[in-house]
Amino acid sequence: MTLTVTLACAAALLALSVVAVVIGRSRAATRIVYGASLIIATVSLAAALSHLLLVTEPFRLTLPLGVPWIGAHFRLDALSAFFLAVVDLGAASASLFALGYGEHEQTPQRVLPFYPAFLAGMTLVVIADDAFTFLVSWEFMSLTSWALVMAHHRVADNARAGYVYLVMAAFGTMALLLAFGLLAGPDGLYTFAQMRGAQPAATVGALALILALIGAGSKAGIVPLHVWLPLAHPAAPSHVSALMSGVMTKVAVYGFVRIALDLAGPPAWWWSIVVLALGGITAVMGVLYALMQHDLKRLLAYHTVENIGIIFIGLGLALAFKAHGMLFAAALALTAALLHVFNHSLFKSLLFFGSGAVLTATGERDMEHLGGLIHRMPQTAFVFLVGCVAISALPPLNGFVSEWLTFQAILLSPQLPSWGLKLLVPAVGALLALSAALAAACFVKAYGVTFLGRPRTRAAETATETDGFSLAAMFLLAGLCLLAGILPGLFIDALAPVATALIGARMPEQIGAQWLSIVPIAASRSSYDGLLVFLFIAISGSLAAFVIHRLASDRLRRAPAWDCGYPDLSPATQYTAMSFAQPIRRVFGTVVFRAREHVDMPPPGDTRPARFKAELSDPIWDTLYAPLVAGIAIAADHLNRLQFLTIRQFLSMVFGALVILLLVLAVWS
Amino acid sequence: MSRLDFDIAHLLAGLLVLISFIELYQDRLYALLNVYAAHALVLAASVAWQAFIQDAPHLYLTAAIALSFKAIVIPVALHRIIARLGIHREIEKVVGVGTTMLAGMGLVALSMVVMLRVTHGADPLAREDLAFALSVVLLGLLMMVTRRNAVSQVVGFMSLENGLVLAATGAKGMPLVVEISVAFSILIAFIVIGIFLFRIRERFDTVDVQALDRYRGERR
Amino acid sequence: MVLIRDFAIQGAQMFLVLALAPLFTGFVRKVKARLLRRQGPPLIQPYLDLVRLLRKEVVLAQSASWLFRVIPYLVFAATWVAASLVPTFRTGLLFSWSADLIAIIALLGSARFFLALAGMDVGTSFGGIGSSREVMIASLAEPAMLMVVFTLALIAGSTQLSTVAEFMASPQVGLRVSLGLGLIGLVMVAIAENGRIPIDNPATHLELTMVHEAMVLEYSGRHLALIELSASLKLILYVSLLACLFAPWGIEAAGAAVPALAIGISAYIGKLAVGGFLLGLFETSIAKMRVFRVPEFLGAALMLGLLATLLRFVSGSF
Amino acid sequence: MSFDAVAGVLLIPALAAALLAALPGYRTTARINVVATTLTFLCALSLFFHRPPTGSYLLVDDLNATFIVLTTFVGFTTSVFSASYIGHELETGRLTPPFVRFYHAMYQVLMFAMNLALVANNIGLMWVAIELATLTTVLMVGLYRTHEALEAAWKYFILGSVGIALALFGTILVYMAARPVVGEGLDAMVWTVLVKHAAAFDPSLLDLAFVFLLLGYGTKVGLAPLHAWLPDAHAEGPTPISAVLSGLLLNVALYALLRFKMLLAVNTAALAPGPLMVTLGLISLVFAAFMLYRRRDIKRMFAYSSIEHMGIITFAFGMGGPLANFAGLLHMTMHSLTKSAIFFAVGHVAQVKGTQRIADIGGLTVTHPVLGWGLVLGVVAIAGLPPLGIFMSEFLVVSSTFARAPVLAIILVFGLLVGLAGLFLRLNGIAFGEPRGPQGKATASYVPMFAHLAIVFAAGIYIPPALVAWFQNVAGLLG
Repeated sequence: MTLTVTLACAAALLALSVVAVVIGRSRAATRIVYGASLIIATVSLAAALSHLLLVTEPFRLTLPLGVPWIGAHFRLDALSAFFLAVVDLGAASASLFALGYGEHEQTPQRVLPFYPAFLAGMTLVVIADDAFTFLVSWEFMSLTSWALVMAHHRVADNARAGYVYLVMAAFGTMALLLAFGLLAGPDGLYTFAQMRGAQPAATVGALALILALIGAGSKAGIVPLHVWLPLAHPAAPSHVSALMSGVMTKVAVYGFVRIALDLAGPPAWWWSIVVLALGGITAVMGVLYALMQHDLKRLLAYHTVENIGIIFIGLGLALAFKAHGMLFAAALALTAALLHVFNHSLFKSLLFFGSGAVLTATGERDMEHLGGLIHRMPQTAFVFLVGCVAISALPPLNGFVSEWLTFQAILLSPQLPSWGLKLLVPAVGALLALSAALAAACFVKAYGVTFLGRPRTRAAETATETDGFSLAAMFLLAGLCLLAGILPGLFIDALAPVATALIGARMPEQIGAQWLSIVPIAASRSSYDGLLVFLFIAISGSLAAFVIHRLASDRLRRAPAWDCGYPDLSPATQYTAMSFAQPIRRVFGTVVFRAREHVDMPPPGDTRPARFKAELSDPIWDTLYAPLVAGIAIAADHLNRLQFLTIRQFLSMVFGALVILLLVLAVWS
Repeated sequence: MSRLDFDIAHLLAGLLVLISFIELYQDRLYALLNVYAAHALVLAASVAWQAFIQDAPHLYLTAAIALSFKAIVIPVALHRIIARLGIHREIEKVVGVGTTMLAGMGLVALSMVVMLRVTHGADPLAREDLAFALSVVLLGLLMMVTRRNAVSQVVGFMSLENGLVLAATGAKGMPLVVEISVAFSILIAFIVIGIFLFRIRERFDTVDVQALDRYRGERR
Repeated sequence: MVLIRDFAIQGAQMFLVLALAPLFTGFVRKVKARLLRRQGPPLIQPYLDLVRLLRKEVVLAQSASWLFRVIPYLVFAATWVAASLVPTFRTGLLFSWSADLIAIIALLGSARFFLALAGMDVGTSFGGIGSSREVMIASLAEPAMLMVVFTLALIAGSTQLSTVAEFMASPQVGLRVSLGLGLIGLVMVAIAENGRIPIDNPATHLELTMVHEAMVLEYSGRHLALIELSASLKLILYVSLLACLFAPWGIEAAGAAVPALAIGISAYIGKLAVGGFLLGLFETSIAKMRVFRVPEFLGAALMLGLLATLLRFVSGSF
Repeated sequence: MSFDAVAGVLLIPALAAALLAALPGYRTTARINVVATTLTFLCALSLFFHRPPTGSYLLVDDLNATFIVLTTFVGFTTSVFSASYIGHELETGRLTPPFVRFYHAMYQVLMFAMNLALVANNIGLMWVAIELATLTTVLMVGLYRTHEALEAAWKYFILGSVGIALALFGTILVYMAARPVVGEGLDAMVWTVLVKHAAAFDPSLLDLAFVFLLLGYGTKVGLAPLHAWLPDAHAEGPTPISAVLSGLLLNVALYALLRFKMLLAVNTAALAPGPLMVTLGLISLVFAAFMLYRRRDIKRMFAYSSIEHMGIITFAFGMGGPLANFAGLLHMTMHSLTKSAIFFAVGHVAQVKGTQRIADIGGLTVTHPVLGWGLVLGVVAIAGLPPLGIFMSEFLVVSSTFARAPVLAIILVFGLLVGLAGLFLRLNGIAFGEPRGPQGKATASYVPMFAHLAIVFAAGIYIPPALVAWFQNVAGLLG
């Protein structure tokens, strides 16, 4: 029973967090907690994989917990198993990383107790099978991650981040609660099985879908509900940031998939319009935000927003195809989305680990204070580069495969009958292409400014390579990125049961295709072979190197940089993150962020330095959240006057209430 | 019961309402106190009459309390307080007498309407009596919210409570009436003592609840 | 037997583009020079340059990292692979299915990604300028390219380059609005991607508006040779892409006999000549534009591509 | 062994009150206080196992048994807390021995009054008991004799008296309604008799009665706009009293309301009390939620949160139906436990920091980890976050309401979110960030606080079936 194993693992994690409370301050605590979490996560991962690959029937289990007359239902089906695998893989690698990284933690007693609980929360969400259990686990996950965000609460920004995060999380949970309330109906059929059986009316299903989009989307970081994400994810310790960005957002995606494709009944075609539009906007906005950042972890967090957008584009397509009964296309789109879920969890964790390594080595998150780290931390630099290539969707790594599949799904959509989609999908495709290109730009910036060039500060100059555990975790993930890039067929086939369960169709068997290439629909239509491309590049590259070194020269001389004859030794003359983004800021930022540049050029003869300042404004916050906050403040101020009345005025309130009620009575009949 | 009994009870109840209006009309504290004494007096009479027609002897006790305590002790005590605290003698109103009167009319009308919806099965005395009692209660409240001085507010509260007693005694055979009236007398005593002992002398030179409320929870 | 033959043809194709690339660059230069009434360098000048550079020792900046030395080979490999997957004189290449059009664009993307990193590596201001402008241009050029690809894919019902080319060669593709839009868009993208006038000027140095040349400023010797070579590979790639998509005449379908092979090759050479001439003509007849006009230029390309795709989505008849 | 349980519940506090009024000395009296409450609690527990017969004055059924056990339990834990709290107050000299004696006596009187109100079968007796409880708390609130305390007490007193008056009028009206059917005399005030014949009562009289009762007892419940006394009374009184007020007295008043609601529910011709309660509940919820934002006094802030939760509970009972009633009962229980736990924590915090001003309290989790995290846990619970008990009740209320009346559910959710944001806005400063204020050691008894929180935590995950059956039965009674 894989499900029992999973539950046991969750229980073990909870117990572990209790233990952590006790031993939190002791020296060995870090090793114990993270080591134990690593073991448990690995076991759970094994269980999940075995279920995904071997078991066909879902396992069910009911415990006498939660709402008394319902009990706590758990269920492990293909979808849960897949996401469970994602969660556990992330958890395992994060624990491995933290074995080294956690040693640098200043206040371990604020991290250790919540870390295993956080893992347990995510595990329970994906196996929950009734509304109450789901929501409890969901909010428990938010709560523990909130505590982890507040671990370094003395930094004022972190406190604010935690606050925004918690409020948004509660908002999302309420939205989901309403969605479930809708699906459960007045007589409270709270188990998912009952909801599936209920076959809700189209309008009910649609409303539930919207609410689910709000609820799950706010946790996943759908624009415009993403505002908490770039605040909270960087604030947490890096291995937690990795989990939040790489895994927790995926759990949110799971929540959406579960409701939209499983519980909400047969979809109507126009549901997908909302999802697609939001997905496209999210993708582009996310990467544009990311490009404007110079805080490494915040850049990564914003980039998560972009990838969530890509995933939701895939899901939207799946909904659209399913609504029109194009099951194979739906299976393709869903598989693309899920594959991207997996890929993103890999390289986003990897990148956050890298940023964590940089953080411990230099104490800096701000790219403007880094640079040249490739000399000081070669291995970290290498794996980080792998992560950058993967997330930029460049072959032959894994990021490209899932985006390629998404493109293939988009190319199938002209056959959709409904006009709304006919017009929307190409635009979404353009947005997707745009975001892909911008992502590459973004990571050229991130990598170039952080690791390349010359060190900009003493801290960057004196950085040292990070510890073995961290490197092991990062190399593990980098290896998986490559594997998933050159042998995507394996992973696509592994996803087949999920598609079959949710859509009723699956992508064609990939493992049989010649040369291990992937063929989504038909070989004549489109195919891609990561392995061959990888081999070609490797061979031709090394061939060129070999030939040149043999037949031509292999001499090499070190000299100062030429730089058109004006070499300047000061590292300040390098391009910074801000200046690197300047062209793109001019092209897109002026529209999206109302970016303004102020140049203060001293007149000739004046010796004061010239100053350049670029101002950005966050459109989402300004248009949506600022008014809301202001409104609440105003309301609070006005109502607050009621605290300062005289007794007589309070009495008149009572009196007024009495008279009103009597009037109601008088006019009742 | 005979027609006469009913009429007399009715008359007394009506009289109470009338006196409540007169209270609303006052703008001198002493005068207000006298009027209130009259109010209590009429209440005592009405209670006694009820005791007589319901031949419920224990109600005489209530009547006695009303007579002695409310009609005599309290007004005298308040007279003394006003004298001792040197409260200046006119009543500070929130809204003018005219408006208050109109509001009072409205309230009486309201209570009538509400009461007349009661099915005629309930005996008429109960209904009319209740209607009057309700109006007295509402007028008392009205007085509390439209007058600024603590004293006049206390008077308002006491006439409200008279209305309650009227209702209670009007309810035929209601148990615990005496206890309730006693309890209320104690309550009122507390309030009066509170007015007196509230270290108000030490802090403020007027028994103005507003001044008392300068501290309202959180200073701004 | 067939397999070996296909292998041979695939190999021939690979080395053909590799061999023709510098020649084509030289040809374009020659055309431009002639149009300017100059004698111009001999056609084989690029080969001579390459040999010279390969012989020279590499002068490496002190702050350069190992990545800086690896990148030229990566860039060359990626570009070469991409180029070798574009049908030149014959469709249905052996490995054409290993990467479709989208993958080819992504391969060029990887090459650019690494080149931009190289620009950042030494930590000079020029490299920075080059990289940041390059990625800005790419961030618009790539989507435009993908839109054009969408159009073609929707017309041919495939993103498989050989299939598309065969379909284009087949009579059933008539004159289509979307096709025209796609052609214009693709040409604009090609100009931008190869850093030709009016986007960039491959012939100049030390000009603050330059992009590509600024990125590779710190390269020397064999590294520079590889960069140059991959640049010309990229150019020929785009020309042959345009050729096989929009002028598929004479391109030989899979499994034809040897004479057809000859026809195919000569046709291909011819197309290259025409393409090179047109490019030179265009470059001489237009002035370079300011960097921040480039987004508008590419934005237009993107819009064309999107329009074409939309038309295809709305109905198959466009 | 038939009637002694109820007798115990009533007599033990009464006797203890007399005793404590007589005895000097803090230690002994504090101990006696604890012992008395313990015994009372045990008696209350025995009510689960056998019921005394219903008299014309006293009554024990499932409904009030639940309340009695809850009341006596919180009374017990609070007495434990108050022992350490009052000790500290004596040391700092905020209280003098005579006042402590008075305090302990009053504490027991309050217990007595609340238990009486709960077991009363006679609506008149119930009224008297609640009045007694009110007056006692008035005196307790004024205990510190500071200007502010006296003000709060005075405000409480005046508003409370008016409430009492209104409630009495309502009671009289009920009698009037009952008399024609039941006949004159005591029976017409005995609740069990009333509920039996309520169907035959004059509906319009009942309506009128309910309006007055709603406003009268609603004042005690602290429903907006009748709430004015509540925040100040909580803020200025001794913290144990704040805990008892929030945890118990509000419940007792609500219990009275429920009794009369059941009365009206029987009579089909009368207006449904539901809508009125729902309206008042929502008003209180939203109003209190917004009031949280501008609070500067930590105890007053949690007082407003009590108003908020009373609003939710009233709303739930107003909605009616098995689910909502169950949720209401659960929420009431959980809120009593949580809120008193929070006040325990806040009491110690205020003593350690020597102030109740939020601005002067900061970084508790750094300086006083146990206290700080306890407070955080309490706020998490009160904000309705899982896995603590209040989440379950909120889950049931919201989800069941949304299916029946979406608009109401939206308002409810809105209020909940605004309230949550307000609470955590303050908590951020109190529990986290740079430490502020004095950082001396806390001489605190954490047992009551964590006992409550443990129960709440457990209830959020697992409720014993017996209790569930019990609650469901009561929910059925409430209709």
